[in-house]
Order: sequence, then C-alpha cells, then structure tokens
Amino acid sequence: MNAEASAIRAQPLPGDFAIWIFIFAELTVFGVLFAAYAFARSAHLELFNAAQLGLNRVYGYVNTLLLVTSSYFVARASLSIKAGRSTACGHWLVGALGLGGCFLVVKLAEFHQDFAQGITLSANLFDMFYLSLTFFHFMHVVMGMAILAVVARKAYAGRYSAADHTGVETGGSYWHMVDLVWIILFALVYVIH
Amino acid sequence: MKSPAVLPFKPCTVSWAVLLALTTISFELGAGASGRMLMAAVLALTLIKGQLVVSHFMGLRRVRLEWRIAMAAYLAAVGGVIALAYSIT
Amino acid sequence: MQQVFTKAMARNIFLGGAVFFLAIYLALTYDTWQRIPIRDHADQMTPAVLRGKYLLDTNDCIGCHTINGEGAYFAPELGNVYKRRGPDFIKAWIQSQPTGVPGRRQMPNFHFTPDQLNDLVAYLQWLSNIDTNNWPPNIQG
Amino acid sequence: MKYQSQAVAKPYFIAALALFVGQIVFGLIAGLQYLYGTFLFPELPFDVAHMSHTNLLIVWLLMAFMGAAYFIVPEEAQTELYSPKLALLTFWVFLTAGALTIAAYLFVPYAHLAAITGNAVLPTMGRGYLEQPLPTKIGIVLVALSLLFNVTMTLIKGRKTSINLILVGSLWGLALLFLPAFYFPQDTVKASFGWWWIVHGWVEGDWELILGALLGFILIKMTGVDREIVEKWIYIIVAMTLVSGIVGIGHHYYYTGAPSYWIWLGSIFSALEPLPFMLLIAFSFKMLLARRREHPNKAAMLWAMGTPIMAFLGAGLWGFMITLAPAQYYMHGTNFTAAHGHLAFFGAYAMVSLAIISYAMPLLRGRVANSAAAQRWEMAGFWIMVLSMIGIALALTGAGIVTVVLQRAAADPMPFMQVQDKERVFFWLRELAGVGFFVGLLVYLRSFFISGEYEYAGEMKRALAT
Repeated sequence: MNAEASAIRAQPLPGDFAIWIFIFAELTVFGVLFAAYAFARSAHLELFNAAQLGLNRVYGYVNTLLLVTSSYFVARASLSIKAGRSTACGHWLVGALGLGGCFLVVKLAEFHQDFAQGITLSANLFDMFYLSLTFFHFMHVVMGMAILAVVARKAYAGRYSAADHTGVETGGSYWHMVDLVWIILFALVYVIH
Repeated sequence: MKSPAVLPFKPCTVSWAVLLALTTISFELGAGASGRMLMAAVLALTLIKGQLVVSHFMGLRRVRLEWRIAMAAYLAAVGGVIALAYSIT
Repeated sequence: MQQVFTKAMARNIFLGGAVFFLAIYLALTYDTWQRIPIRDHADQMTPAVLRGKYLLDTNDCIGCHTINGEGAYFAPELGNVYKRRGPDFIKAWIQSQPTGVPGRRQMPNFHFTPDQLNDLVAYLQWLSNIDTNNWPPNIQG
Repeated sequence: MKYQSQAVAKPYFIAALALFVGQIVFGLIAGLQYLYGTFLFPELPFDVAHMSHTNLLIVWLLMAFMGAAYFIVPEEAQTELYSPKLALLTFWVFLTAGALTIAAYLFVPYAHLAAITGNAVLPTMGRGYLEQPLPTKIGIVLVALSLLFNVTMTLIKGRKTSINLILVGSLWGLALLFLPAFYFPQDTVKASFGWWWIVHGWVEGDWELILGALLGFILIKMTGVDREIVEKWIYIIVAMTLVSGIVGIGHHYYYTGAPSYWIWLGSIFSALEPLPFMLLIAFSFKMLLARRREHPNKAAMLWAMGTPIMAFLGAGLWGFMITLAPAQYYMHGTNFTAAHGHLAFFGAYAMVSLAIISYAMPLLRGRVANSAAAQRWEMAGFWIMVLSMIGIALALTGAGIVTVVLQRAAADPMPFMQVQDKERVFFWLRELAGVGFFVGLLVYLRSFFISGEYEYAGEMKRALAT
C-alpha cells in the first residue's frame, strides 16, 4: 500500500463524532432487539412461522428498495458537496427526503392493514416484536427525515462548502444507519422463516 | 483527493445497483424456500448488503482501521447471534 | 484531519434523544392505558373495592407490606393474600393485632369496623385477580 | 466564592447534613425492628420509621440539590442570584414544612393525618416516597416554583453555560415530574404505573442529569480542564441516560399488572442503563488524568471520583442484577431491591451531594480548602461510609438470596415470616454495617469542626488566585 492510499484510509469518521456515539448506541439497541427476536422465535417457532405468513412481504420489499435508494441519494449529496456543488447537494437530499416520505406512506398503509387484521402489541409475541421493531424503526425514519430536512435547507442556503461540510456527513451518517438497520430488519422479520 | 477512475461509475452507484439486486434475490428466495438454507443464504446476503452500506454509503472504507473493524464486528455479531438462534431450533 | 466533535452536536443529540424516546414512551403508555382495565378487571372495582383501597392507602399498609412486590419488605405480600389465607382468616388476623409476642414483628390494631373489614377483603380479592404475568411465583408471595 | 449571593447555599447544605443524620437514625431504628419487632412498638411502628427514613432521604437530597443550584447557578452565570432573600425565605419554609411533616408522621396516626389534611378531597397519600399529606405536597410545589423562578431569572440575566442549562433544565424536570404525585388513580395498576413516572423519572432520569451537571461543575473547577471538553461529554452521558432510561422504565412494569410487552421492552432498554455510568467513570478519570492543577481540596476530589464508581456499582451493577425479567421474576419485592436502592441512592445521589458540599463548604466559609487535618477526618468518613454502605448492600443481597431460594424458587416454598427468621444473620450484618455507616457519618461531620485553612506554598496560592 502506498503512502497516499494509507493516508486515505486514515481519515476520521465522517461527520461529528457525537453522532457516531449515538449511532453506535442505537445500533446496540437494535442489535439487542434483533437478538431478542431471534431467540424468542427459537422458543416459539410455530407461533412465529404461522404469524409471519400474515405479513405482506411486498411491503417490506418495496420499502427496502425505497430506503436503499434514499440512502444512495444521500451518499450522492455528500459527493456533491465535496465537489462544492451546494445546490446539487440540496437536490439529492430533497430526493432522499421524498423517498423517505414514500417509505413512511407505504409503512403506514401496512400498519393500517395490520391493525385491521387485529395485530396489536398484546396479540401475540410475534406481533409484539413485529410492531415494536417496525414502529421503533419508523420513528427513526421520521427523526432522520427531520435531520435531513435541516441539512437540505442549510445546503440550499449555501452554508456548506467543499471545505466545510461536516453537517451533511453528520446527518447522512445517521440516515445510513437507519438504512442499515432496516436491511437487517427486512431480512429478519419479512424474509427468513 | 480523486480516486483513480477504474470504473465508469462511482463506487456508491455500483453499490446501489448491487444492493437493489441483492434485495430482489433475498425477496425471491424468501418467496420460494424456507428453513436453514434460506436463513444462511439470506443472512449472508444481508451481511454483504450491510457492509456495502457501511463502506460505500457511510464512507467508512476511508476511515481508520479500528472503526472499520468495529462496524464489521457489529455486523458479524448480529449475524452470528441470529444464526445461532436459528440453528438451535 | 482532526475528528470533529462539537458541543453543539452533543447538545442536539441530548435534546433529540430525549424528545425521541419520550415520544416512544408516550405512545406505549397510550396503549398500556387501554390494556390495564382489561388485565385488572377494572369493571369489577365496586364501591366496596374502592373503599377498601382507600383504607389500605390511608393506613400506610405498604409501609410494611408489598402489593404486587411494591412497598416495604417487612411483612408479607398482599397481592395474593386473599388466595393464600382467605377472607375469614384475614379479618380475624387484622382484628387480633398486635400479637404482642416478645421480639416478633408487630402490626398495629387499626380498629376497623366489620364493614371496613368487608371492604378491605373485597379490595384484596380484586387485587388477587389482576393478571401480573403469573407473579408471584407461588402462593407464599 | 465569587458572588456574595452564593452564600445562601450554606444553610441548605447544613440543613441537608442535619436531615441526613435524621435519616440514618430512623434507618437504624427500622433495621433493629427487623430483628426485634417489639422495639419502640407501638410508639413508633415500623412503617413510620420506614417512611421517616425514606422521606428524610428525599428531603435532604433535595436540600442539597437546591443548595448546589444556589451555589452553582450564580457562579456559572457570572452574576449575583436574582433574589437571595427569596432563596433564604424558601429555605425556612422548606425546612419548617419538612420538620412539621416528620413530626406529624411521628405523633399523628397516619389515617388521622389523612383525615385532617383533606386526603378525602384529593387523595394522594399512601404511596411509597409520596406519603406526605396534601399540604406538604403543595408546599413542595411552592418551594420548587420559588427555586425555579430564582435560578431561571439568574440564568436569563447571566452567562448561559451548558452546565447551567442542564442544571436548571433538570430542576424544571424535577418539578414537573413531581406533579403526577397529585394524580392517584383508583385503579391500583394504573396508580403503580404512574407512580413510576415520579420515582423512576427522578432517580433513573432527571436526577442523573443533576448528577451530571454537579459532577461536571466540580470537575471543571477542580481539574482546570477545558470547559468545552467537560460539557460535551456531560451532554453525551446524559443523552445516553435518557436513551436507555426512558423506555427502561419498563423494568418496573413486568409483574404489576401492566401489559406483557414491557417484559421485553423493559429488559432490552434497561439492560443498557449501566452504559452511561460506565461512560461517567471513564470520563471522570480521563478528566482527572488531564488535570491542569493540583487542587488542595483532596477530600472533594475523593468524593467526586468516588461518585461515578459507587453510582456504577449501585445503580449499574446492582440494578442490572435485578433488571432482566426472568431474574426479576424471583427477585421482585425482595431485599435485592433494597440492596440496589441503598447502594444506588447513596452511591449516586448522596455522594454527589456530599461532593458538592465538600467542594463548596470551605469556599462558603472563606477558604479554598480545609486544613489537612480536617480533610483527613473527612476522607476517613468517606471510606467508612462507603465501605459500610457496601456492607449494607451485601447483607441485604444475602437476605434476598435466602428469600429467593426458600420462598420464591423452592419446590416447597416457605411462608414469609419463616424465611425472615432464617435471614436474621443478614439483618444483623445490615444493622452492624448501618452502625458503621453512622460512625462514618459522625467522623465526616467531625471534620467540619476542625478549623484552619489548607497550608500551601505562597507560590501555589498566587497561582490559584489568578
């Protein structure tokens, strides 16, 4: 490895370190939730298998595509601002926000259908985990969108530059975390059975 | 600092396309099969997807080694615990 | 390049985290509030039950006893005492206090009327039917 | 002391320590009643000793927090307190109300006290820690409003440091979280659920912010480390407290009639509650190592460093032991909880109060630090109290183990009182450790009566003056 490459690989974490403490804390919470789900399923295999069939997996699939793409847009926003293009950065972020909004709409439609089917936190253990995990994640999407909205506004206002764009990377890192968690959640709750 | 233009697309664009493809494969696998093989396959795909997001979206491929290890360890730990729980049933 | 770590961002995370988890807790509390009356058979909280509850509160029973594990650990659990001892024993026991046995823990005599004793027992009976996820582990509380 | 008005903190600190003594006396009485049930009966039944013990604890901690606020807020805001007179008046109101309430507990039967204080109109009495009659509860609200008005006005007219914002913000939280004390649902399960808004909200939420602010202030003052660094870490630590602690309230909802999902949610989130305490230890010692001066008040430094460690032991470790639902199924409502309560209340809140008192009292008495002799007494008091409290926690844990083995998890469970008889040795150990604690407290208090200032080279004195 030449000197230049090792210098590239020695950069600090993108964005403010404070968000990374938060990201690692959140990942820990989700990690424990996933582990709890997995072991609860082992103990109640038949219940989980039966209840899982009630889910419409298409919702989960579509939402994964939406969130992954949204995350990609944020990555592009980050590249844009590094090239000094504030307006492009803002556009990518608005695109990401739009996809995040679509995610919420799809998820709400799914929740609506779930509640009509009588799924509640107290119905059974699978429903409890399904609702807790997805609602907890849903709230993260809302929070992430609030952060991205602030960052987008500032981007359009020209508050970031090629030299100073910590804010974009801070908000972006949080959004990628929300995406990362959903990718695991999708596999765990919707796909593997 | 510009990275050498080996690919016609940006690395994150390639990752995005791969992520969409892997998601579709996972989804299709889940429609057909079930059981341990499905679990192993989907879990492996998921960990690859996670690492793509970490490396190319979060941009952690450029950071110091300990952070890359921390993230990889997180994914490995979550995947490991899930695999363990699913294999003891 | 130096790692950026600002106080402003730390503060934002503190405030954002607080609001976020408070919102989650409020949503859960809303759900819990709907569920509790089902789990504790709130429709069976008769006037006698409520009078009995008031007697337990105003005589500081949880200053020595526990109700569903909450209170002081000086005297036995009351959540399932109705099932453990039955109504007649409970009434007789309360009336015969204090035992005055040297060195033993003492319960004061509260000079309850027969009506009040009935109210107390009604409340204890209601308590014993709450769905507490099978707690206590056995009848001894 | 930089501002004259900070002097109002002094009566608060003195009263706090006096009430602390009262708390320990009632604790010793209650502890002895575990062994000799007829001791002081019927003049002082156990429940009265018990509620005097717990209520004095709350009142002396509040006294210390208020004193700390009146000391810290002006100094951080770099301005005089908005109204020192109001602060002093509030002190006397609070002390009188507190003393009258304890006297009422001691001399008026509880049911009679309820009858004459309007409990039938607005029932609030008969819940743990909230046994106070209605007039006292209203008095607490008025005292809190006065404090909030005073410190908020001071904050507004002065410099707004993060320490001050966290401190004043958490005092607002403390007052708001007390308001559910006026809401006592007739449904016992709802009442229990809401009772934790106050109790958990205080000790596992809001008070941890106060702890963070007090500790941050002491560390800035004593180590000379850059304020920016201290304040951002305090923000991170209190953020972690709320991330884990708000939903972590679920660990009180497993077996009290609340829905079953709390078993999972409470276990998962409360399992993370030790994390902020670990961070607090790491942070405190990092600041200690990065210190830019040797402060002559060694005793205050000892308290400040002891606090995160003991808080971690009591709140983190002992709390974790009983927090997971499967373990709590057997430990709920046993002396495990009492062990955790003692070690956590002392390790976190009593110790941080004693830390700020240790730092501020010499300044309030016109010196940077007490004489070496006084500090030796104070540090001896520290060690005796800390070790005794660990002794109390271990003894109560022993009693808890016996209950779990013989009563909760046994195939042929024994009745409560029979099990209690088997635990006598642990109750003796607890009482002995309690006596030890009382001795430690007296040794600590002795240090206040040793006059003189810390002797140090003139060079250092000049350095500190600048």
